[in-house]
Amino acid sequence: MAELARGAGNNAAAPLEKLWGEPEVADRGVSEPTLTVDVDGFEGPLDLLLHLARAQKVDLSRISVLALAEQYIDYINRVRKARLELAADYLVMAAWLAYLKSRLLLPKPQNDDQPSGEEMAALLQFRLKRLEAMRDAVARLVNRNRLGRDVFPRGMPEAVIVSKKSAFQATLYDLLTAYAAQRQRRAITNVQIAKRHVWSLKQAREILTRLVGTTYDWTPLDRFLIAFLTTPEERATARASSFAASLELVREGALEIRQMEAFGEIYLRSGPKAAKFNPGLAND
Amino acid sequence: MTDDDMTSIAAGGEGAETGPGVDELTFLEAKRMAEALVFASATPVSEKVLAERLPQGVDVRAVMEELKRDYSSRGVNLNRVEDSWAFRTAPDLAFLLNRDAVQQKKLSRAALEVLAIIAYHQPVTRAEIEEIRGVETSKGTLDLLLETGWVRMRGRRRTPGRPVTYGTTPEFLDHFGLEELGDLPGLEELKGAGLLSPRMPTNFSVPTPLSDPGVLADDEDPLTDIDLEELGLFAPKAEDE
Amino acid sequence: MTDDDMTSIAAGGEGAETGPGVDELTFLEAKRMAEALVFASATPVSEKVLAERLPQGVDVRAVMEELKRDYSSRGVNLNRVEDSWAFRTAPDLAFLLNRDAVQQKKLSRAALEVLAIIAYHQPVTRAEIEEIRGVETSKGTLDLLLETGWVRMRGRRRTPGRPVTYGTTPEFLDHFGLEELGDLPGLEELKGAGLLSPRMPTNFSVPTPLSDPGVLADDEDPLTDIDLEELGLFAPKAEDE
Repeated sequence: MAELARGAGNNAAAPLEKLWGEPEVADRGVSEPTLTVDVDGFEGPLDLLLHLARAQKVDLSRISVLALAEQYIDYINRVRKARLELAADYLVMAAWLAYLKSRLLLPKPQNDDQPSGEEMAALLQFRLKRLEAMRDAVARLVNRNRLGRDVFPRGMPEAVIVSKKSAFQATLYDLLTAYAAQRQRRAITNVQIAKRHVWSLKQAREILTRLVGTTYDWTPLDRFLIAFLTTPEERATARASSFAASLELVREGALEIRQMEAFGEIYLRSGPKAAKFNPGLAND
Repeated sequence: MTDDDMTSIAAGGEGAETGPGVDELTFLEAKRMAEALVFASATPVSEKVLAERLPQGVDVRAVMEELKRDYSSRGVNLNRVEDSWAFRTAPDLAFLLNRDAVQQKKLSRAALEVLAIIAYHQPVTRAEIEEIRGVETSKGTLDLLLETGWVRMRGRRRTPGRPVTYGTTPEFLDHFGLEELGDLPGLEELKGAGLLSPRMPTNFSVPTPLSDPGVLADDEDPLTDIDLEELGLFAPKAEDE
Repeated sequence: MTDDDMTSIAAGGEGAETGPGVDELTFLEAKRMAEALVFASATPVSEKVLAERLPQGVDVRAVMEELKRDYSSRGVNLNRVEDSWAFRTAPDLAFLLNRDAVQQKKLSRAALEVLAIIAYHQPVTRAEIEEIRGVETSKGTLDLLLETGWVRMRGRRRTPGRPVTYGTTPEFLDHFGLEELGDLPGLEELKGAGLLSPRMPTNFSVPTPLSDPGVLADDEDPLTDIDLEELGLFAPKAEDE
């Protein structure tokens, strides 16, 4: 009987996988495409990659990164063709994968200090595995015997047993919410939200830091970023302003830049102070 | 089972773990007192608080461990949460009780993921959480987790910028039935696999560089012309819309 | 007492009162179920409700009487009032709870606000608190905060009127789990945690809390005994009484 009961208790596990968003999310604002696209169902590009990787039905360490990159880029291109707005994170990942693809396919030139395609692929696999591990952890956590769902406290407590010294009750969260709410109330917060038209490459690079960390070496990434981030007519301005932004970052020490020859590819890599984007990981 | 039950209680009565100099009667009385104190409270009671109230010289942990054994096969169990103790209904009786359970606010998938990352990677900064998920944490997620009381700000990382670090609370352990953080499911495996480190471990299974990356390895399946439709990423438009 | 205790529990275990046709295992399981149901219920549980939940054919009264005996010598007893059942602390241990019946007081919203402002902005005077909050702070609020032991008078500001300055105590850090005041989150972190809107005016700032709250600021004078007397913290010598 006890066994039977245990089985029943665990049925409450929430289904974690849902490819389709809520109906009201799925059909918002799509003019007349022949396909309904659900990007909202994904928690960012890594999540999307994880779904694509699962479809290969092999262990994550055995997936074909090349095939995965191609699928992802294909997907993004189809979404773009359908004239749907995509969050910049997805586009930046597409740019990085396009670069990865080129590194995997083209022979490595001599004296090349850019990361090898294999290194980049390994990094991607690591990140996918790490995220998948947390997904599994969620599933295991929510299926535990949880207080208030599977196990219960005394319904009729007789006293609050506390240590003598704190007759007053307040948490740090109480304190901070009170402070933030009060200060915010007093400050005038009638600020208009600025509509973002073009994602600058500086912003893109910040997203990239979040997506692949700060470990990337000399990369001609902007070529790839430009392709995904802007429409053809905006490219010239985007390139110009991004170059200006790059110089600014070089001045700050967040970026290093090099060009081997006139009109040649512009290479970028993180500078000595780039860690400020991601302080926690710098030297822990 | 009947006899075991009672024997274990009776055996407990022998007071095998009585601290030195404390007689059996004191130990038994301490058990009754601890039982009353913990039973009276809906939230876990710390050993420190118990020590203040139990007779001098009693080994609180020993008292509690014995009480825990007494209750192990009953309908109500005594659970430890770090160094605190609480009575909870036995998990196998969930079916009996959860029809009365108040429907709790469900956390979104994203919030649960952030919660798991905080639990397994703590102390962890917001930037690190975002790096692991590869996406910005949407506004309100951390706020909501702080509000549940399962997550707290722990302190600051001693690195440039001194970012605030997040961790879990005893309420988190209590809610998920964990005695301590080390009991998080799969923790050791994940650690061993290097999946809890902020950076890719140097020994992480870097795939052997393929001479020709266009050629499939032995253990790779060819990608059939997988349709994105099949993956459920594109759905054919419904006719009647 | 010890031996009697165990014997009586053991005797209960024999299941002498099992209803006809119900085997011992079912009876024991019914006991566990009843125990959990009564434990988790917010009100005494009637035998009618118990009968609905326990296995068919079990003699509810017999189950409850036996549970009552099991608990009779423990720190918690099972009591019947008419035909409803509830757990209560053993009467001889009531003193334990009376001692603990400290009603935990929740701080009001206003008190929390003032406390937070003192923590972030210390040393801060009452007038400055009011300026930040935009409303007058009642003396009662400050008195209450002093009573918590989390706030103290630090000294007097060297400005006209010599207003008293307020600050936090080591108990404040201890209670809120902070190692130092610098662990309080700053502007970016409050935004990151979703507590502040990401679009605050550009001139909005959150002060960096004092690194050493024990040291007086340059414009602070220490409190003298006369000050303390004036502030009503020392009772003046009673001469006219």
